[in-house]
Amino acid sequence: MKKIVTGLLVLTVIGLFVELAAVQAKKIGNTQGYEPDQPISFSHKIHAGENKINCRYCHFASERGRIAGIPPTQLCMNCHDQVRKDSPEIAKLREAIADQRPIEWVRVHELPAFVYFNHSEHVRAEVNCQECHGPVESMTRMRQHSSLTMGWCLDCHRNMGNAPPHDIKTATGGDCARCHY
Amino acid sequence: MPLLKWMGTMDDRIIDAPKYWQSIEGQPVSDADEFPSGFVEEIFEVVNANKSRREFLTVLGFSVAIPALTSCHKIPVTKALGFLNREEDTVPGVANWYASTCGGCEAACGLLVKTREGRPIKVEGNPDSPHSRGGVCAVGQATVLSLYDSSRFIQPLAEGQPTTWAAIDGKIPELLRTANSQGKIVLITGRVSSPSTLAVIAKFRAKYPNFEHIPYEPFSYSALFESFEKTHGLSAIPNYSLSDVDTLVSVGADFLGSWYGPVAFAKDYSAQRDVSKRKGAMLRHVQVEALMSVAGSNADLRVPVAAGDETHVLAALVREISTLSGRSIEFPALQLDAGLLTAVRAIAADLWKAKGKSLVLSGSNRVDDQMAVNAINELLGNMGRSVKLVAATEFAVASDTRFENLVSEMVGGKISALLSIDANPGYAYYAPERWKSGVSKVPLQISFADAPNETSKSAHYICPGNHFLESWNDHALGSGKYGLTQPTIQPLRATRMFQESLLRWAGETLDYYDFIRSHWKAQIFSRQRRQLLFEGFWSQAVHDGGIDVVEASHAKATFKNPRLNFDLGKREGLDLILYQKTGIRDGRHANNPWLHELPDPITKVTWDNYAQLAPETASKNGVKTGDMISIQKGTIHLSLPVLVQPGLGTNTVAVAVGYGRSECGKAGVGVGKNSYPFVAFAEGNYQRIQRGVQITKASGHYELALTQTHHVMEGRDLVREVSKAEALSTATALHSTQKEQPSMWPEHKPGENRWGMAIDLSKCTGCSACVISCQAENNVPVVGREEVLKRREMHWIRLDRYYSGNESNPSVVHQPILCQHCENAPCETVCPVLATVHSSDGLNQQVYNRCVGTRYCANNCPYKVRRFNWFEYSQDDAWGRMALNPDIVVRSRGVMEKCSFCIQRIQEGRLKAKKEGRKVAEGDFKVACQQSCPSDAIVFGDLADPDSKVAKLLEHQKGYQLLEELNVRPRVSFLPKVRNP
Amino acid sequence: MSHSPVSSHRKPLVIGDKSYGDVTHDVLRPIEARPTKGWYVCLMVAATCLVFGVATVWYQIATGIGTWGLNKTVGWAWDITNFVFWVGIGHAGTLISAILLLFRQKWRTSINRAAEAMTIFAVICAAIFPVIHMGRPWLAFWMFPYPNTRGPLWVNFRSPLLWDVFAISTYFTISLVFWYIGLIPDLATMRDHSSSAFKRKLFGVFSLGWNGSARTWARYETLCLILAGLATPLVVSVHSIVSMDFATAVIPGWHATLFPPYFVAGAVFSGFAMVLTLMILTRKVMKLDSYITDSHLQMMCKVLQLTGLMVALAYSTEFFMAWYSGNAYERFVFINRATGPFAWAFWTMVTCNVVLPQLLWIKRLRLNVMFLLGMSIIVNIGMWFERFVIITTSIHRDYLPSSWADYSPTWVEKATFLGTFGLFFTCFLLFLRFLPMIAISEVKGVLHYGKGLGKEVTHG
Amino acid sequence: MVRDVTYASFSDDQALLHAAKELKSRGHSLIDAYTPFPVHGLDEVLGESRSRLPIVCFVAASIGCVSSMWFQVWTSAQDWPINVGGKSFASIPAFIPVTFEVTVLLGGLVSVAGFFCRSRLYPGKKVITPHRNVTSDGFWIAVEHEAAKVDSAVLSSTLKDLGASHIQHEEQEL
Repeated sequence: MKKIVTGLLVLTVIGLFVELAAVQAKKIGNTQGYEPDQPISFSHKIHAGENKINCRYCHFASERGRIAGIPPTQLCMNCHDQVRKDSPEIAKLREAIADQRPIEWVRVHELPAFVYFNHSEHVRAEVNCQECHGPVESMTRMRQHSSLTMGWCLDCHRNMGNAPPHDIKTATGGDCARCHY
Repeated sequence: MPLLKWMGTMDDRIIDAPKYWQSIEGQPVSDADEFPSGFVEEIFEVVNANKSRREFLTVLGFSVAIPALTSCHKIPVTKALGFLNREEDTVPGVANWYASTCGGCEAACGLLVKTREGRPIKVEGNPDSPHSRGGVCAVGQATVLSLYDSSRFIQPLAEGQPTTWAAIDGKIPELLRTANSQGKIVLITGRVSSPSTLAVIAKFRAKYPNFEHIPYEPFSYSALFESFEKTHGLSAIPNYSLSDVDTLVSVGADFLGSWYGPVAFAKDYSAQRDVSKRKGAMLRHVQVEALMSVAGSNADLRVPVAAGDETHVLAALVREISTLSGRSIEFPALQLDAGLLTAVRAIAADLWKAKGKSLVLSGSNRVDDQMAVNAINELLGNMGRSVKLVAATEFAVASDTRFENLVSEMVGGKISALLSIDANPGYAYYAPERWKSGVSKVPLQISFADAPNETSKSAHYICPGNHFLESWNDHALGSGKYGLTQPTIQPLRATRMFQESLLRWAGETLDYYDFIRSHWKAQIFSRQRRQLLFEGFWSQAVHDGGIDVVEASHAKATFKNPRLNFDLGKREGLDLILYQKTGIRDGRHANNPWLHELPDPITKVTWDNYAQLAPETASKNGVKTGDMISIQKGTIHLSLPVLVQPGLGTNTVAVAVGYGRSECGKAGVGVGKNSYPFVAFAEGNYQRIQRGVQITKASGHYELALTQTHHVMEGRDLVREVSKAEALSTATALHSTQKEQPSMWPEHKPGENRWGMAIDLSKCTGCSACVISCQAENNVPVVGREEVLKRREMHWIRLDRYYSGNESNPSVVHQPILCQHCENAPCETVCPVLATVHSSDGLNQQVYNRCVGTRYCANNCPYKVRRFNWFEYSQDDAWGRMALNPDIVVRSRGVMEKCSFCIQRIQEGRLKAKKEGRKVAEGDFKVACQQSCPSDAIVFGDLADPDSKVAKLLEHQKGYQLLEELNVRPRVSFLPKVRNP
Repeated sequence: MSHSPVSSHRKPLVIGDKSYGDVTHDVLRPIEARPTKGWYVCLMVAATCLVFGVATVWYQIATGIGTWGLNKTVGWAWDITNFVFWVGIGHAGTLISAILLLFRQKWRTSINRAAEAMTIFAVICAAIFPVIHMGRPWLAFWMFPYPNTRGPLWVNFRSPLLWDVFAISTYFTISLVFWYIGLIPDLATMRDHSSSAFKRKLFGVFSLGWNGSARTWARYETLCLILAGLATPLVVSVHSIVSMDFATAVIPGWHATLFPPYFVAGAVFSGFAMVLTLMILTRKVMKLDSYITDSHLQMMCKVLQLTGLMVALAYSTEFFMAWYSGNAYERFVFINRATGPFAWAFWTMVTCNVVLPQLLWIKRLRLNVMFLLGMSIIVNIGMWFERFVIITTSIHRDYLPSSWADYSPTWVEKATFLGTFGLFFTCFLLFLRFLPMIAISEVKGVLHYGKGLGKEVTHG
Repeated sequence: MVRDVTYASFSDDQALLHAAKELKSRGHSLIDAYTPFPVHGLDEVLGESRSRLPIVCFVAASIGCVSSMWFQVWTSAQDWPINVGGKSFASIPAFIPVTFEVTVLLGGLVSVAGFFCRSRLYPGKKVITPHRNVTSDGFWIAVEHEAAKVDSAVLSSTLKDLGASHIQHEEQEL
């Protein structure tokens, strides 16, 4: 009896240790699920979801450059000159433009600087925004959907195979210097 | 610093520097004080300013990192700022290119300026530029750093007190009017080759008639320019072209290093020496010189002479040529020993053979010497062919005599106002005391210098000008060719082009930009046919960085026999020669750390100037490298460390100018010693060669920071040389000795590309442009003299320079060494953490963020190209950081780095091709060293593509790989050095 | 029973007419008595060095590896030299307890405990260097293949440096286990012998309830044989692998197939020298002359001479091969070794390792303990220089003359090395103080060796 | 159930060994002997069978060998093949050193563990000895005294004759 108890005890300790090493340790520095408050309570749910505005209407840079880009404040006004002029949130926009001050959004998705990631190639390869950013159209507040770890990148780049338009293997060849330089 | 603190933040350390600029929205700044003072104010200053498309601070997002507790992990909150308004042609993370013209020196090479998020981060040669044709020198490459020089003036100063332009413009015209009535107003500039600027000056003169414009170059060509008036009766500047030259003789002119326009020369030179194209007609280069110069190191025949004898060699040469041509030229008896005389005879014979297809140059600043050269070129029929004369109407060139008179006028109190720009006599004038006393008598001094210097120190008003990357300007390049400088960034500080200031003070309302346009409309537009409307013409010019109008008819030159004087007085003591180093030149770049750390192409010394002595002279005086000697000429003396330089003219001591600055930013002050005091005003010009100099061994020893301390190849097969004959014969000489060596491992299957490089050793002149280009492109840090002394310089590409033959006149080879990207890379096998591995397209990748820093790879690298971050080298000031390339991570301490074959450019090219749905092809990109090489010695491309330039090159004239017996299979091949004896 | 005559050809391993009880008492005396003044002085000195060393390492890690004198050409010098030096010293212990056990060399019994302790401490000192020599030592754990979120990205099993990681940690673990197994019976002895309740408890825990049961003894001896059998090839493998750090490189002077045996011989050489030093000192300090006898020293001398000659042979072979290979780079390296900027180091090495040890042939000198002490220290100096010469003189002038550079250590490197000596001796002194430095049970086993059956059976 | 154990101590190993043999020949069942150092021959007398530790070691070592080689090949050729210095993904020769080390490590550790288990040695185990001096200079033997067969006085006398210096009886829980 006593032996069994001690045995079990030892096993649980080992189990916990493994869990700690293999599972918890991986979570360090991983910001998955990060969902900060924003200076303006902008809702992707309303814009992308209900009003079906194409992501690339605002994040136009994603087609041409590395960075999808925070839309210029003026761009908001394209619609909000007319739409819901009187909302306090829109007022914030107008103030910002009035005193020529960019809005200080809180950054949600952030890769370390030693990683080179280019939106435009992924957009060209017809990777849907949702594949990485998750169901943005259902997010009232922006949330980091994926872990954005190296392993997470490779999961796609290894498993999606060579089928066009993805053409993954040739896209990286698993070469470090495709992202790290 | 507490260990744990940065252990916790070790990743930030690798990323924080580039994070600064890596993306448009997120710019975490670890603490606010990383901004220079007044930075934030400027943001809004510019935000409120008008929206020019190259405004940078509105485009650029700023933010402050606020540590906050989010979910269960501490992660810093970083703010993300978008544009307020979208700048139509600025896409975050995508580079914009603007054509412009280099302001690094008078050569005015064409540039393409790469800007990211509105920030110039790199300059490249503009292939369309008529003279530089895509090349840029080391200095040009480095100018982008001086743009962000933190020591530059932030705003105008009145009597040392910060003030506004409005105040300045209110006050100065007043003062100028009084000055105009009390005495002469003088504007000293560098050489001016800008028609519009001259027009501005004319406007200014119209307003203040009692005015004189005196161009001043401390290292002037005034004898060269004056000589044409004497021999050809017109004030003109020469345009040289080697495009049809078979024999080139240079007497002390370092035309590949610093003389006149090195880049343009290098372009022609390498083309003319390309044996595969020119076959038997490969250019033969003879250099007679005292200094071991870059040009000299490439010569097929190099005759070292005492500095003073350069003149006598010219004398002998002109005599020989004149006798050969049967036209007699008067001059006194020769003072030349028999040995040299025979050498000169041979040279003369060669020249005569190549009548009309030759060129003779001289670096001398004696009018008679340059007249002799003109005579020789005339008699050889080179005038109008390899030497074209351009009427100096659109130029204002320095005249030493005029400047000398100015100083005496100043001393005489006749000068009421002194305006200075691009000229720094306060430092470079040979008699500082005299200058001081002169200056003290000038009641009004205005300096337009953009950064403090010795002349601006005494100025009452400082009206800082722009860096050329912030400026509009134009350049006359001669024979109907014009270059344009356009701003690539909004002025970073409250500065303004000096032309602008002059216009204001002259009561003009036009700003300089409109002024240039109007000037072009009037003067240049009319001289072309291509464009009907000025707007089209102008935007074409701006887009191309210049314009080419109808060939202005060449100045009529009628040669009249000169009477020459070659008497330098009798030889006594040593000869002293002052010269310009490739990087620092005449001293104007003394605050540029890149150029200070650039190893001299010949001596390989960084961060210093020194006294060069020939081995023979050194042993005669019982000194060796590092000993201090005191150099004395009359009352002037200077103590410098000795550098024993093989091949230096005997009985000669050579000292570089441009060092020992007392007023400039922190990088330059107190580096080396000022040798300008040895300049003497004689025969109407500033003489840089002196006779009768004494040297005495002084006490003490000084370590010079050399990047190469062993100078011979130890009989190893590193640089292969062949003669022209061998090169032409299909003999095996050129063919690679490499046989497929056995390997215990099966080959890996090659990827779709096989990147490779070919370096033509007979084209590489050692000019070192690639070194700085690479440094700028890849964020290679500067480590400083102390670290270089410890042999820790970081350059990814270096130039190995080896001597062979006897040390009194060795033959020299330059060998660019970068990572050889071996297919069987020894460095990869030994890295325990897979931080350096091979890519599918054959690159030897170094993954900085994986590196733990065992240095095993560097030990096991046969080429020693790997560089280690011994300390945190990347902590340069916030301004310096703006020069960083956002596509390249800044390496943290404890990490190995090395040449990546400009992977970021390969990626860019690949992306371009991909978006166009094709495979990456030749010309999609060029690597940095290849792009900037003025002599096209470096060819990079895809070896898997049989049509690529590099593949062809290696197929036709078989190259060899360095240390191929090790079977590491380098991807870099060398084409042997071809000599033309 | 009658006395059998003392055998003429076998020297007794323990001098004097000791009973089993005496052995227990003699060995435990230094532990149970108050430590001598000499011991305190030594500990003070050692501890000071240790603290100094720790401070230096801290400074070095906080400021950067640039505080060392290394450069772009010489990437390793003192760091790896010290590493190899300490690993080398760490070889004697296991060698004595394993190989000599297999060869049934009874004389090992009274020195193996201390030698093993020395091994463990030396390996600890050695292990420090591969870690602190990194540019980013705080990432040292990347050397181990553990599951991670990077793909996962494993490690490079082709890198000799990684082999080192495995070799050193295995060697350390096995040595430690071996040592502890050997200690168990003696811990039991201490448990039963000590008067203080606390110690009885403490040693009780560590002796795992050992009761000297004959059945356990039987298995115990099998286990020891097994461990010895494993440790023997291990010892050889460890220094072979260390040598491969160089042997597998392309650098002339490193790239030599001779290295593995050469390094192993060198390791044993230096290891025994260190054992000799320690034994001569401790038997004085701890008054254990009758257990660590002159004949023990003589035995060690023989090993020293033998391995010394092997090393000398290796030196000459290296030069012969350099000449015979006809490889210009290889030849240059060896000419440079003997005549270049580091010639002084090379000749120090030759003098200490080849020339002076020949004096051991002279019996009179060999019997002089003070001479032996000096000689053992000289050999260790020589062996340190051997590693320095191999590492530094090879890389400082390799293939491209343009990159040739010199090297000189900074105070940081020197202080770090001193620090490891501090660590080593601190550990060793504490060991002498708190654990039986002689394997009591083993000595009892050979108490009558060379004396016939010693005492008569007395009836009580 | 309890058993009756008689302990006897002897002056040295030889005496103990002699006595043990005698007792065995006289049909006494020997439980164990306790000595400060291994006495050769005792184990046979006590009927201790040859230890199977070598087998344990061999098995463990083999596992270490195979698994480590497999792991190296799997990580470098299967899971993420990376071209390192132009060598094959599975560069077997380069994997030998690590394989060897792991083999030795596992072999060693498992044998030790095996030894502890078989000999029931663990921290905090209660020590069962006739006397403290077994770890110093006591040589004891433990004989099972079956009252049915021999009377204790007889056993004691035989032990005395064999040279036992001390004799003590004890009842032992089983």
